[in-house]
Amino acid sequence: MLYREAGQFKATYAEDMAIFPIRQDRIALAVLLGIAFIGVPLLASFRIWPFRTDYLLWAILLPFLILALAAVGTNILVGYCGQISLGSGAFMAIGAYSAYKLATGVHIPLAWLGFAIAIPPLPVLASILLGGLMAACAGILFGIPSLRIKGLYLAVATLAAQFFFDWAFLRLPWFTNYAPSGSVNAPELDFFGMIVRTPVERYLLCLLFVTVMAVLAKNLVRGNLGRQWMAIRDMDIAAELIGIRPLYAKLTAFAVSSFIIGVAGALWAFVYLGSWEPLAFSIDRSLELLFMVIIGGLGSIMGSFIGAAFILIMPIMLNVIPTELGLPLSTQTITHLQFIIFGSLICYLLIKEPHGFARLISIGKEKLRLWPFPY
Amino acid sequence: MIALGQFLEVLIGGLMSGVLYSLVALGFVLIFKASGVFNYAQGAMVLLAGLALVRALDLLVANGLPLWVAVVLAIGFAAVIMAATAWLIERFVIGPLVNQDGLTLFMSTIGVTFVIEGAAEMIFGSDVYPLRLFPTDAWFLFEGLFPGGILVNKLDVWGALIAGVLVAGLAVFFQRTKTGRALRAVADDHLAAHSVGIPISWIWFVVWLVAGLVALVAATVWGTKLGVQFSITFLALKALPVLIIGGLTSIPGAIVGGLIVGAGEKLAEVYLGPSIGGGIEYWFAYVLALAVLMLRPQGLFGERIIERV
Amino acid sequence: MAGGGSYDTFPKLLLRNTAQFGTRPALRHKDLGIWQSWTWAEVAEIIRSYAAGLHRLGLRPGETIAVVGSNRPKLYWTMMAAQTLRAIPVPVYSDAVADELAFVLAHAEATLVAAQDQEQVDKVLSVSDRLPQLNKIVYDEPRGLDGYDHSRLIAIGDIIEDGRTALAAEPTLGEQIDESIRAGNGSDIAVILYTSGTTGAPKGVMLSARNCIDAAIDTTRFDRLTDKDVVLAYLPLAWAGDHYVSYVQGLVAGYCMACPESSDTIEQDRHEIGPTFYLAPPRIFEAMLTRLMVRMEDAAPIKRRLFSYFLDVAQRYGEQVLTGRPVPLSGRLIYALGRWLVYEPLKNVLGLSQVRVAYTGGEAIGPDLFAFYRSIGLNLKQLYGQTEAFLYVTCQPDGEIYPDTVGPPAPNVDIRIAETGEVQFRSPGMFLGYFKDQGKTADAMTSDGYVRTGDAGFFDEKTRHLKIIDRAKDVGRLADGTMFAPKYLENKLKFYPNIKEAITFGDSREFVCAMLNIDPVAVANWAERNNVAYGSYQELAGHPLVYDMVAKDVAAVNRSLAGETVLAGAQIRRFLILHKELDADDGELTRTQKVRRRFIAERYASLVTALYNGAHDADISTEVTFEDGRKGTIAARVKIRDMQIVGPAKSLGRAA
Amino acid sequence: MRAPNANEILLQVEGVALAFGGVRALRDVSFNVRKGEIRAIIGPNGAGKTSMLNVVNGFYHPNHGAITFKGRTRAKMQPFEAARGGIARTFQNVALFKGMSALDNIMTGRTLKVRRGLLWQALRYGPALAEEIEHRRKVEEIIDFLEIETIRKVPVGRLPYGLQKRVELGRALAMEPDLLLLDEPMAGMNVEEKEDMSRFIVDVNNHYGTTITLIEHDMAVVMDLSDRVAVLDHGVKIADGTPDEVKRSQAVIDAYLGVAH
Amino acid sequence: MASIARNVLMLAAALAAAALSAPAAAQNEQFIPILSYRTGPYAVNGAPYANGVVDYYNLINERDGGINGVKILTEECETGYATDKGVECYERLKSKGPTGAAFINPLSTGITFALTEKTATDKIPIITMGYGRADSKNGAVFAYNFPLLGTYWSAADLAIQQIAKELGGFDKLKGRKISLLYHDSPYGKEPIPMLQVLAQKYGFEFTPIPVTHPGVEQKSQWLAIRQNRPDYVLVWGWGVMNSTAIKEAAAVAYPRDKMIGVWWSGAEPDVTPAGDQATGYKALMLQHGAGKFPVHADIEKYIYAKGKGSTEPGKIDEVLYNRGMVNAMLGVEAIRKAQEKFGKKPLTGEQVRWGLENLILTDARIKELGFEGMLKPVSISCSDHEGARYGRVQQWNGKAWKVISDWSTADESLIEPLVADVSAKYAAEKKIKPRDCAKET
Repeated sequence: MLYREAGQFKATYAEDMAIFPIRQDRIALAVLLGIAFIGVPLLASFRIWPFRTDYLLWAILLPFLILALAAVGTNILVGYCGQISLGSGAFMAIGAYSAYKLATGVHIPLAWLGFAIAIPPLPVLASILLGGLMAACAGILFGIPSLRIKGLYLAVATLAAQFFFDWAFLRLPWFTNYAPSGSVNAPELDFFGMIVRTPVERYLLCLLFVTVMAVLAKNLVRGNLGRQWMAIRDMDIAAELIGIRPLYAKLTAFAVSSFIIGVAGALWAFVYLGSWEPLAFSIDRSLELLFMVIIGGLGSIMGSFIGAAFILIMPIMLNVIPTELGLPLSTQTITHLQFIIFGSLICYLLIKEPHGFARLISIGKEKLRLWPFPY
Repeated sequence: MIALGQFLEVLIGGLMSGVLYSLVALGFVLIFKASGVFNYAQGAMVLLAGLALVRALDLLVANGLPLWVAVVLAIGFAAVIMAATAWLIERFVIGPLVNQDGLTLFMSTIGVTFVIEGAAEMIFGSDVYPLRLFPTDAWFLFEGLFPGGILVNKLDVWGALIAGVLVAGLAVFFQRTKTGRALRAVADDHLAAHSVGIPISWIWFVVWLVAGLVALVAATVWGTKLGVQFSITFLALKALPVLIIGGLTSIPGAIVGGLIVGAGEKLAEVYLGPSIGGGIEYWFAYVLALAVLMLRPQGLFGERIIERV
Repeated sequence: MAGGGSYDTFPKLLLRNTAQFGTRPALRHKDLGIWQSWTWAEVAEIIRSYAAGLHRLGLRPGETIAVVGSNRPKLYWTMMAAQTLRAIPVPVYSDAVADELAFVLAHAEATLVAAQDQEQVDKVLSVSDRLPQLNKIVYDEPRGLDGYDHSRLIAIGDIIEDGRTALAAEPTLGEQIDESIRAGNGSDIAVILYTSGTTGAPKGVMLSARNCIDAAIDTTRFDRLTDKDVVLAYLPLAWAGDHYVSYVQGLVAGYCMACPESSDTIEQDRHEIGPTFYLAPPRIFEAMLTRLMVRMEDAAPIKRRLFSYFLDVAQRYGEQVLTGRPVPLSGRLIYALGRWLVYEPLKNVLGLSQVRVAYTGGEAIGPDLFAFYRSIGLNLKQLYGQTEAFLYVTCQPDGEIYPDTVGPPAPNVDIRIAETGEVQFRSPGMFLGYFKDQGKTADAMTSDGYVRTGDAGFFDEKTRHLKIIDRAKDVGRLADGTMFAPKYLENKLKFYPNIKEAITFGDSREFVCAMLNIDPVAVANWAERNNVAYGSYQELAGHPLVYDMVAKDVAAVNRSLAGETVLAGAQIRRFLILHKELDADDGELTRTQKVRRRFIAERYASLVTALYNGAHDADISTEVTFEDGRKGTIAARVKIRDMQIVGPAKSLGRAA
Repeated sequence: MRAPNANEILLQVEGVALAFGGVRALRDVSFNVRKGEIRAIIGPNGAGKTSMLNVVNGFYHPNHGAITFKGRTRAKMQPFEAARGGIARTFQNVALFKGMSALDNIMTGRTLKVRRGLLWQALRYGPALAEEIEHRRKVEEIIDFLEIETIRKVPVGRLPYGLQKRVELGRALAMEPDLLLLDEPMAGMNVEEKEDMSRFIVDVNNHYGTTITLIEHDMAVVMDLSDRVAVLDHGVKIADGTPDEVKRSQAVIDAYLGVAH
Repeated sequence: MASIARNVLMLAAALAAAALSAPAAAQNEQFIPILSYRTGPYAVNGAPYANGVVDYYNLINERDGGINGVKILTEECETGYATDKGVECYERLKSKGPTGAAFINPLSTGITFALTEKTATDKIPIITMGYGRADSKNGAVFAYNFPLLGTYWSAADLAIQQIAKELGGFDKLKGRKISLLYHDSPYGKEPIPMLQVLAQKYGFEFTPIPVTHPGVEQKSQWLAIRQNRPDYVLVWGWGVMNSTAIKEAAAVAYPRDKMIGVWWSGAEPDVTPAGDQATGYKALMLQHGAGKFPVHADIEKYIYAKGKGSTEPGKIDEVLYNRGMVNAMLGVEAIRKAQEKFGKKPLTGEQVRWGLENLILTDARIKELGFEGMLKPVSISCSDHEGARYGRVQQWNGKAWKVISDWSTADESLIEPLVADVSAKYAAEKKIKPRDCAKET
């Protein structure tokens, strides 16, 4: 109904391979980016309706952006490359703690070699990205078992990474600069002289990170590497026979996915929480990311965003609505109700469309393009 | 020199606690073996069974029934609850998702976990309810030989016994009985089983019911150990490595896996832990599982995965 | 808007376009997944090299070069290059059978043939023994031609390359080409189009450059066509319609011609390119409507109810909105909603949403079909034309559109009605005569230089528009004198989706009978939905339930005829459904799918007699040619169904 | 360009034996394939034909015997090394990537030819985009060659069997192989589809000059297409030569008509 | 179709009415958010505490008609003891009501760390009675943090004093082995620095033993304890960890009377699951213990008699219920104090902060409020946001808690240097300029 594709022909391959070949989709994207980059900051700075309090920014938009980024990273590994991983929480933690160490100066006393490596505190941006890199290295390390182990067995193998790093950041005080209580504070967010402090600035920072990395991820996934991942996912024997090296494909998937998750972890700690402890990156975080990817739609970057929105906002909605309506329910029953409704929604969605929201939307879009015809 | 007594005690303590984990792991294996579904909700089912049992027990005892009658009735009541849950799950979740891939089914069981946790606590209350079904004090063996004797907790022994009986029962059930064979057929290829005339939905109902009963048994033991409360759901995480080492598809594997994990964990914690910061028990089981998987990608007793072109 | 004046030949027009619209796209072709495009400047350079190459191959002015194949850029360039050398391109139908091809090539004495691909090359080689004067065959797609002997077979790409190097090497060749362009004048024969007349062998219509260009200038100005427009070239190359709209008007107006990827991706390519000017014979509009209705049958009930509701709205207000006549506010709002919900998406899916002007011609169009397209906002107009008039004789202007007329005379066209009721015209685009066939030319012309169309018609008093009734020779009289116009009846029958083709008999008979062809797509879909089992087309055609359904349609036609004083008497008394589809390969239809009435009358004589002797069924066995050319026979027993006559059968139709 | 030059041997299989536990799939099989030739391997079901291809392709490692391909002898070869060496393959029961469209499936065939690294592909700008377009163009030629333009953007899972076979052939061609192994390309096809597939195989051999090794049951096709035929039965080569020689050999007739061994 | 339309209209009307009614009535009300957890692994301890807080606020509204006429408006938000849910609840409730939240009581050290920086910028005081950042006692650096009545460092000192008393003098501590079984999170790790200082000072061997969240599995820790044979085991647990610790101690037959829990590991839900095995277990008291006091009479009269109680009448004398009431009372008194200066109207967080910093409760005032016997006088000042650091010890005799020690106070001389050092480091890191307490009124 909304699509008027007649006359939109493709004169070059670049046009044909564009992310959004149809003009109506490009217009929708432009509107969305306009709202995100200009609309929200304007509304927030003038305290207009939805942003009267910065609750919407702090408690919904900021975590949504960061978790969406992490979901994109998870989707690359689970959705595109077919390697189920329950270790995303740990990779976020590695991103956060290595960024923290890099931002506050690293000092490795190699006593038996007689000297110590000392890296001065790096600027925040560098430490976030290097944090991501460290997560990528850990990803590669824990990606090696994926060459022999497949399916749900691999999921439990990645759990080893999750619990190991949970334990490491809890027990080895070196990571937390020997802070007495084990909880660490984020360094000052100084980006080339600009200090990011207010919720709107934090929101824009995250939005920038998410947009850039989502585009890079989308390019990777459309390109040759993305096809290799999907080949490994669909039928790895056939992939091997046409010249794809399973080692290279799987480990790049682990590396890229962990890098994105690592950066998301650093942002989660520095920008959203401010001060955190390992419990913030526990097994529940890994499971949450896996839910987002499956509900959102495996193998779809857009799906990751929708999944993140659903898993993050649904519980809050289920909490806020009863209190807003003033229903006489105790918080206890509300929370229980929230569990029940959330669980049954997940089951209902999976039955309705096992491939998640992304598939639902693409079917809807197809119907609109063919409107009023059924096929 | 490490005191032999201490070593034996830690070993026995480890083996016993490992067996208790395998009680939970059995539920996982059962459902995976019969329907290829990795049931994350097993932990929540243990909680549900425990809550149903303990609240019924308290109610009955409060009304003055003799203990033994109350226990039997409570167990009956809990079993009925588990049967109803099994029916609901099969009817509304597993049934409609019949030929979806493993990951979607795994995800749906996570949805079920949320529902069970919410419903259980809403109906039966979210407090701590002590459960006293087994003696919880300990024996001290060979006090003569070793200083302070080797401590063996009675509850663990009871747990081990029950686990043994359960495994034997299930093994017989799977091998000998008609429904057992049908279960194995459905596990291999439910389409073929369907074509042979095996009523798929009834079979899956039976599977989830048996898994529910196993959860009830686990609840009796773990309820006594910890008191029936929300934290029981964390057992699922502890049972995963047991499952993996034993292999997702083998019943005896669950027990062997439990023993290895239990002993390994405790010995590592007591001897290796203090030197590198303690609390390594948390991840040691998983690293152990990872090592086993590297040797044999489908667990010690799991079926080999063969791929043909 | 490009004027005529000194540009009196196509090569000169090409030079003008290069000057005026050098960078605008002249031609697009969907190939290798994307639309390759060439600007006017690039086309001019290619034509220049191609002409040089052809010249070196020995193509001399006045010689003819045949062009066989579907709408491919290289074939259009062949025509332009030939005209540059003042040679005469002769396009031939690509689906012509070998014998037809042989006749045309021999008749046109073609020295060169441009074939599209291996299939066409094989066809030409198979008849090359009957073509003494043919010396070279050039081809576009090299696929599969590796193994052939390349003495007489050259790739067009190589010729262009050879021409380009030659032009670079010898400046004199360049001057020869320019000289030949300058030498060209309006009176040269620009193209010979072989009509596939319904009777007898095809005739070569000679059209002069000046006639073509003057006619095209009038029509481009008439419809305000500019270089911004786009046309999809999908109709057969040899048909006057395609040559006029895609090639000649393209050169005159300077707009872009788009060639589809292959013949079976036309609908998808039209959807992609979104043409602004569109010409199609009624048969294509009919097929489009049938498929559209069949697809909607399978849509969800809500969508179906919505669709039919808004179609009714369109029927009420569509026409007035399109022609700007006053419409009540509520009607305008509902129509606007309909446009957003149904009409625009409908046109969008059909690829017609950017069409500014659409024409239908070549055959009479059912009034309901015509009304339908206009009601959804497609500016569809009727035109009446012939190859001999290089298409336009009459065309409806934007303001005055009536379903049953073909419009006033086109600009600078003088039309008169002979006493026999036959329409005669003189127009700028009229043909010079039939190639090598003075006799036929004389027959087709009147003594005072008018062309005889062979169609009967009259001018409507109110609208001053020409109304075509039927082929002059087919308009007959029933035994009791009432007028019997077979075409008119057949169009009414064909409008119903289930009836694909109809032939009516009644000339000098007591009553009218009809032989019908069911539409396989629509009826098969109906059968599937009502789970009617059938093995083959023949079984479906003979099925009693199908007969009942078709009978309902025939009854409806009879009711509408009863309302028309002139033709009330000619209602259909008895009809039968043919056991096989009428097919051009069996000679029953012309290449543009027009019914060859006399041929069918002879072939199915036994059925016609059965219709008139009151029999209830008749046996028939006919010879059929299969796809790969093998011949076979089909025998069947065909049932006949009687109908009642409706209303005050007081027939007035004495005289015209 | 069609006549295979007799001397140059592209692939030499020397005394290959392969056994799975007790089952001896191949027993001491030797044959060669000349450059530019259409070489057929035929034999009743279970004769070891597919296993032979798997050995050449590096999917199975033979117990003993060696394979020389383009002059290099390798006992143990990884599948992706074979692919990099220029061996492409289609499968008996179609092994396409169900999650991708036909175009993407064929594009994966180009994976060995892609030069740009991970970072460049992420940027997808300038040289990286140019390379992607160049690969897309090559794939479009193959799509045009196999006449599957209309199903370019359709997920392969939805395609009919015949078209899936064609997409798989397209993927193999996208690797621009020197040796193309076809495992029963015409299994389960109707007459018209078989004609198309034969035409494609001949055109591939003529147009691209690719050497083809063909496994096929349809005798008419084998005899019509191939230059030389090797016949396997129960893991043993019982005949080798031109189609006519093989047709006449008694051993082959026995194997097919089932004379008791 | 008509019926569905009618229902939709009715629902919309109800929704609009509810949305409109809420803010209007709240004009003259002081909004106090309640962050609590009644589900999840820590519900067993969280729920009774929250009931105490809710009942006390109702009491103020029912008995006194609010604080000097300003009624208290509350809204509860479920955090489940998770840091990110805690932050989300804080953000949602911090600006509700006419003047926003009076103060925040997160009841979780993890959430306290996350909110410390935010509350400073939003100018809303964060009360962490008996928990939170031990160094936040120094009001100069932590203007908005108020660890009233005791921090973990005070608790550690009180525990060691109790052990010394049982052993007969500080000198007896030398050479003894004291282990700390702690919940592996900021809450559990907070006392370690203090215990290390004490271990150095008194020469006893101190071994910390971590238990990972949620603390269901402690067999290996207790097997190590059985080998190590420490003289005393301090228990710093929360939620299921406490009851499991006692059960595992019984399993390895470690004497329960040699176990001393911090005031968060000494409530009924921690001991009841172990039944009679818990007899002899001791725990510190944050000044008050279990049992009924005069204020309970008002609770029963004004609340439970009218059926407005949030739990069963039998449970209002539990330790955590009482602590909830004490926390609520301190908050209310701080607001009353602030009203003296800023007027009897809903006050902003900043004004309540002043009230908190100048809160002084004499014995007479405590008696007046009905809390005598539960609390000793409290006086908060700019430099000392703890106000008092008294403590007692109670022992579980199988059925109830018995107070077994008299009042003792933590030794400031040891705590002060540590507070100064750690708070200075925080100020440097966060670039906060410590306030000069002397100058301020």
